[in-house]
Amino acid sequence: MRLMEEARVIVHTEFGGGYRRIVFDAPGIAAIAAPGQFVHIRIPQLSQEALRRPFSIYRSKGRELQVMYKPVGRGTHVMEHAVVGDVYSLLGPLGRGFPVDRAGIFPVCVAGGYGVAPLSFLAEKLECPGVVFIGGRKAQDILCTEDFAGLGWDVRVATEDGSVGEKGLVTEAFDRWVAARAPGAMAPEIYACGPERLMHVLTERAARHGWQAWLSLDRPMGCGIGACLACVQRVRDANGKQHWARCCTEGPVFDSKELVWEAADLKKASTN
Amino acid sequence: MRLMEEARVIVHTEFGGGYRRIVFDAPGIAAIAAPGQFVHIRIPQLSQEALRRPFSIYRSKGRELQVMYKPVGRGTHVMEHAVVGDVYSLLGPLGRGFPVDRAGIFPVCVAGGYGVAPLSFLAEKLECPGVVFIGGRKAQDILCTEDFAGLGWDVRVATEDGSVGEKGLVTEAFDRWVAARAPGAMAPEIYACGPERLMHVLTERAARHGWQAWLSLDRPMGCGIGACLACVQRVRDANGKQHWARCCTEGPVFDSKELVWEAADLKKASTN
Amino acid sequence: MGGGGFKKGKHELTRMNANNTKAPDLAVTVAGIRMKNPVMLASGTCGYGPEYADLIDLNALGAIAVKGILSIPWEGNPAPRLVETPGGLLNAIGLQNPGMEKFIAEYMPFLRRHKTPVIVNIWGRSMEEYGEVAARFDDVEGIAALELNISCPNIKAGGIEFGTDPNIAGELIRLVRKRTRLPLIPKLSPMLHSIAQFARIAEESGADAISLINSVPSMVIDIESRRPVLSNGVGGLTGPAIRPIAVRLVWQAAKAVKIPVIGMGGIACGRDALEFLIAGARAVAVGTATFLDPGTALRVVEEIEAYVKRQGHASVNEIVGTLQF
Amino acid sequence: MGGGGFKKGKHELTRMNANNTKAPDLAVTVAGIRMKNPVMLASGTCGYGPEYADLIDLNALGAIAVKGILSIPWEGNPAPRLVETPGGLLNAIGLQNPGMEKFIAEYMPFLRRHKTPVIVNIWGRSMEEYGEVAARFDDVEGIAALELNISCPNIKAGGIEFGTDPNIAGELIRLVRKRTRLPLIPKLSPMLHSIAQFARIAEESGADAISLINSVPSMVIDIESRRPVLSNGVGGLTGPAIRPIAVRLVWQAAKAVKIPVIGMGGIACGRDALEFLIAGARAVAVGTATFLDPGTALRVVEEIEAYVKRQGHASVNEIVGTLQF
Ligand SMILES: Cc1cc2nc3c(=O)[nH]c(=O)nc-3n(C[C@H](O)[C@H](O)[C@H](O)COP(=O)(O)OP(=O)(O)OC[C@H]3O[C@@H](n4cnc5c(N)ncnc54)[C@H](O)[C@@H]3O)c2cc1C
Ligand SMILES: Cc1cc2nc3c(=O)[nH]c(=O)nc-3n(C[C@H](O)[C@H](O)[C@H](O)COP(=O)(O)OP(=O)(O)OC[C@H]3O[C@@H](n4cnc5c(N)ncnc54)[C@H](O)[C@@H]3O)c2cc1C
Ligand SMILES: Cc1cc2nc3c(=O)[nH]c(=O)nc-3n(C[C@H](O)[C@H](O)[C@H](O)COP(=O)(O)O)c2cc1C
Ligand SMILES: Cc1cc2nc3c(=O)[nH]c(=O)nc-3n(C[C@H](O)[C@H](O)[C@H](O)COP(=O)(O)O)c2cc1C
Ligand code: FES
Ligand code: FES
Repeated sequence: MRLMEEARVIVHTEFGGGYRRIVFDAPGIAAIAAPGQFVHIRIPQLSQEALRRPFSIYRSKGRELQVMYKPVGRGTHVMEHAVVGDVYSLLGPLGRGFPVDRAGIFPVCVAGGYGVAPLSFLAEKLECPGVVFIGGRKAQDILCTEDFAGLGWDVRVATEDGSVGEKGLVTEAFDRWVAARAPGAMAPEIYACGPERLMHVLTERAARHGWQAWLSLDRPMGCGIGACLACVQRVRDANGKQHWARCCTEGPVFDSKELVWEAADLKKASTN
Repeated sequence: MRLMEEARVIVHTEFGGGYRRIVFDAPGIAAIAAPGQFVHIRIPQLSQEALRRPFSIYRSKGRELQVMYKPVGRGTHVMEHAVVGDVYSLLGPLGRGFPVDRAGIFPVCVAGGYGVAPLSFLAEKLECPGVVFIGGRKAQDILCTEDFAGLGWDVRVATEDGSVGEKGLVTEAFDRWVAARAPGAMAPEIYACGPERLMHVLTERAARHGWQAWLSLDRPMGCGIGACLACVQRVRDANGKQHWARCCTEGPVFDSKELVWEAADLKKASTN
Repeated sequence: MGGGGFKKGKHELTRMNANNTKAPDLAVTVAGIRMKNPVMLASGTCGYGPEYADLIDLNALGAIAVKGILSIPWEGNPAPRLVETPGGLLNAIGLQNPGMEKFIAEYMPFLRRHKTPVIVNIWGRSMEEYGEVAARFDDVEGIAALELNISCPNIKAGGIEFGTDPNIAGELIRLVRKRTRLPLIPKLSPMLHSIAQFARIAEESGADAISLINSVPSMVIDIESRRPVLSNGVGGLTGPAIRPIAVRLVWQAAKAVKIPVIGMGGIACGRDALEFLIAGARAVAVGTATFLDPGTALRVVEEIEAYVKRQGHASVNEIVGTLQF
Repeated sequence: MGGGGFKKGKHELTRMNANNTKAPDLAVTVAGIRMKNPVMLASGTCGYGPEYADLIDLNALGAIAVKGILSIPWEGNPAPRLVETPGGLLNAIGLQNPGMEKFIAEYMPFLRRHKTPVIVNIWGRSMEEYGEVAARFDDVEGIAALELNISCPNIKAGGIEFGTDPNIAGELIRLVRKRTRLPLIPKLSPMLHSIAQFARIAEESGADAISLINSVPSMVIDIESRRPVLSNGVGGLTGPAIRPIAVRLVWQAAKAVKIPVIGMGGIACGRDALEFLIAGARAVAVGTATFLDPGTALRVVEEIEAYVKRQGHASVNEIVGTLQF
């Protein structure tokens, strides 16, 4: 189910790392939102723009729905000026989120950029805590660590400049952790959201080790509800037959086994 | 001379009649602005619009430049949200304003809508007070009466609903005043700004009585500085030869004797 | 279905205006299709119907034009398929579709349950294939008309290839005309030497109506990678940016022919739609604007109704082609 | 003038980058005109030069194209001549101009005092008149090239009439070619059957460069009066809205010919201009954006320079036509 809801901004604050957080009063969507799903937001002042903007759901509780965003372009720079009381049209919750009902698993989250938002929401809904890898350029980019820590997760941080946590890419930290594990340790179930390159690496690792991985993809979106066929990702079905799946409806979260990437991207992923 | 100036909003308030007033800190333009001239304003949030918006100068004093505007469309509805500290790009002062150096005249102003703004500025600069006619739909639309009264002007008000002043159009009030004058009374020198219909009527009256009239015209503008030829008005020169004059440079204020109107418009003006 | 659904649609409208005794008549007839109002959803922007069904009442629409259908399933272009531009949207979906058999099996039962005329947008990689697809739909219940897509800029073979040379387009329309009894609505490209000549040739070749405009071939380049943003290189521009182009073309086309014209391109509100109707369109389609606000088409219906009433007309037909110029 | 002014222009640029030893070379040569940088002002948007001279340094421009000139003074269309549209601007000035003699007497002395190449945009109501105007300018000092306006949508006779049929355009270019030694730059319409074919015919007919795009024929209707907003009915759409259309056309034209292409349509910043250069334009023109910000063209120069430098090129020429597709 999905709704179009006129949602009032009730909190709008800085979040860190250049991100901001908006809390909307959106009781309809909040009541049914699940981790990994997103809302397609109409930014009222963008009178001439043609499209809504998709944002992952960071939290939903009671009537409140939260998103976390970074001002990067025309739309988000306008959003930056949203004040309490502004009304935004939200379309959601959209897409297929992360599975939260898989019993007895050992969850491992890998987050880059805004990807930490849906994963933090996920952690809240999973039965047991696991390990989370959070990557960024520098210390300030590392968000939501307390969200996970408060739930008992093992939080591992990697920054490119080494200003906090391990120095390097989040995938390198992940690989080091994997390499250090005792043989025969319980297979992790991977949940990830972040840049495309991260998805290539995790698809490759999951395939190499035979792990289950749930990867959330980011695509330019038109309708957000499956009508325009803009947001496609190449996938294969159980029989190996390939087709285009819509990230807004079949995704944004996919089982990594389904994902078909360019050979060159996977090759690059295998060596770093 | 004209300048492009980054001007800070220092006051932004309601004005009455649906109009609002912005005071800009624009020392360069304010220093040289004359009544009847306008500024071409770039509204910063209109990222996708192609044009600036023209506004008459309501006051200039020291570093301060004021405009009075009504939210009617996309641009002005954005302007409505301007806050103190916002920076707008102003191009001005533009155009040829009202002559203020004509000695020994008996000035009569006729204003409709925002037209009262440049005329109020004019009154401040004229040597002697005269009579001003201010028209509007209803009482709230009648603005700036104190500006004129404070300078010793005879202020006459006309509202279409009769809620204040004489009931009817401002041109009717003007005509009644003309009709009631003693024969041989000093010829008025007319200054006007307002809707096109008002200009037709005053052109006709000035021609009929042989009065001097200075009329400010309103045209959609592109460049505002004479380059695009968008803002034209048909005029005749001293030899009766017609050509298109640019309201942004040869105008917006014209000697009514120069103006060439459609015959039908003038005919209509002669009968009401 | 189609004409059949009309009565109920009319009924609904009457109810909508229950507290007003003089609701104007919004019904129009286009290519023999009776539409309860002149507002449809444009092909490719509303999927096959179910996608928007929970967000808007499909029964309240004048008609719905489904995404372009081929004889066989078609993959379309790789991503990225879409990029926003100033006042518009560039897309190169590449006519991805499940093929006619799957469309008929999976979507027609759903569409038949609605009382809104269904216009099937079809295309082919050869003239023969256009004919084949048209013939197949001739047998299918619940289809009001076929929109012949001869103007899609986003595929290599088919589409616009048949829509730029008026002689080829004429031949294609005549060929398809022989293969189906369904009303035919060729959809024209905005990039024609003379839209009037093209419209006339469509009319003479047996078209029952024409629709225009399809998207305008365009390109956006990523200056960092020095590649086109869209995988296909060229895409089609739609949305408010193209509206003035579309209004001009609809006006010129409508003057040239007697068959009805369906106008589209950047319609986002009643005022926009009325520009097209006044220019000569008998009906209009809402495309890109549905993405921003799924309720756009229904809002357009309301706003047209208010205008027709305010202007004192009994029927929306009275404003069609009333441009004074 | 023209080539003559180049050295000083170059000097200025060097000074501008005084504290940087590796300022990239921005000079380009188009139709034999050496331009100190690839950014010009588009015809019709900068008057005849003096209009903007107190707001921007004309000497810092690559070139300036003055408003379309006829043999005799021309009145143009009645007002309204302009209306804003989503992301763009619709105008129907109708080529008002003082005629060639008055232009030469009143504006050329001013323009000659500047060291920026002057491109005179010319038109005629007949082929012969195009030839006549061209021949007249052949004698005039300080003119770098003639831009043949065969694509203005806003006049009844002349302009676009000669610019939609490639054979007629070819004949016109050949005729004008015989009447002048000045470089010839036909300006093409976006509404052509095939821009590539058209560009090739221009090249074969003796054009030294081509410029595109002119405005896109369009219409806006006032739904209350049911009249077109512009007195001329149809006007030309310009501004950011048309940029993706223009980039596509420039890319297709540049692939088709060896002569340089001057690209324009909706350029408002360096990134926009770079799209055109990467697509194959040797130079670009800024039009509508100058109205919003008179300094646009100069800002575009700076932003191009920064990009060329950042991408490690010695000259802007190295990025022309580097689109990978
Ligand atoms: C499923 C999904 C979830 C997302 N969740 C978040 C989130 O939680 N927080 C966050 O900060 N960002 C998120 N993004 C990215 C976010 O949508 C873009 O940052 C945003 O659309 C930028 O809009 P803009 O107008 O500021 O940028 P502009 O560059 O001006 O946008 C122009 C167009 O490009 C599209 N676009 C630009 N960047 C992206 C992008 N990265 N992904 C998809 N479309 C893009 C815009 O939607 C718009 O249509 C998500 C994207 C997707 C697809
Ligand atoms: C010389 C001059 C002086 C003016 N002085 C004032 C003033 O002091 N106070 C005031 O409230 N208004 C004044 N106006 C009118 C003012 O420019 C318009 O109200 C304003 O441009 C509307 O912009 P918008 O974006 O809100 O409207 P929209 O309708 O969204 O504007 C769309 C386009 O139409 C143009 N436009 C719309 N209405 C007008 C109009 N009446 N005249 C010219 N162009 C228009 C806009 O500039 C813009 O380019 C003046 C106009 C002129 C020509
Ligand atoms: C994403 C998208 C997909 C489209 N697919 C089709 C299609 O399959 N067949 C077709 O004839 N037109 C297609 N169109 C064109 C629209 O039907 C319509 O002609 C065009 O978008 C102009 O209208 P608009 O500006 O309201 O969107 C598509 C447009 C968009 C934006
Ligand atoms: C007001 C106006 C007047 C124009 N006049 C001319 C003209 O006289 N001759 C010409 O060839 N092009 C003319 N053009 C077209 C421009 O030169 C340019 O091709 C077009 O505006 C596209 O560029 P832009 O989007 O940057 O404005 C005019 C454009 C505008 C907006
Ligand atoms: S965004 Fe339209 S189908 Fe996914
Ligand atoms: S607005 Fe451009 S000439 Fe007046």
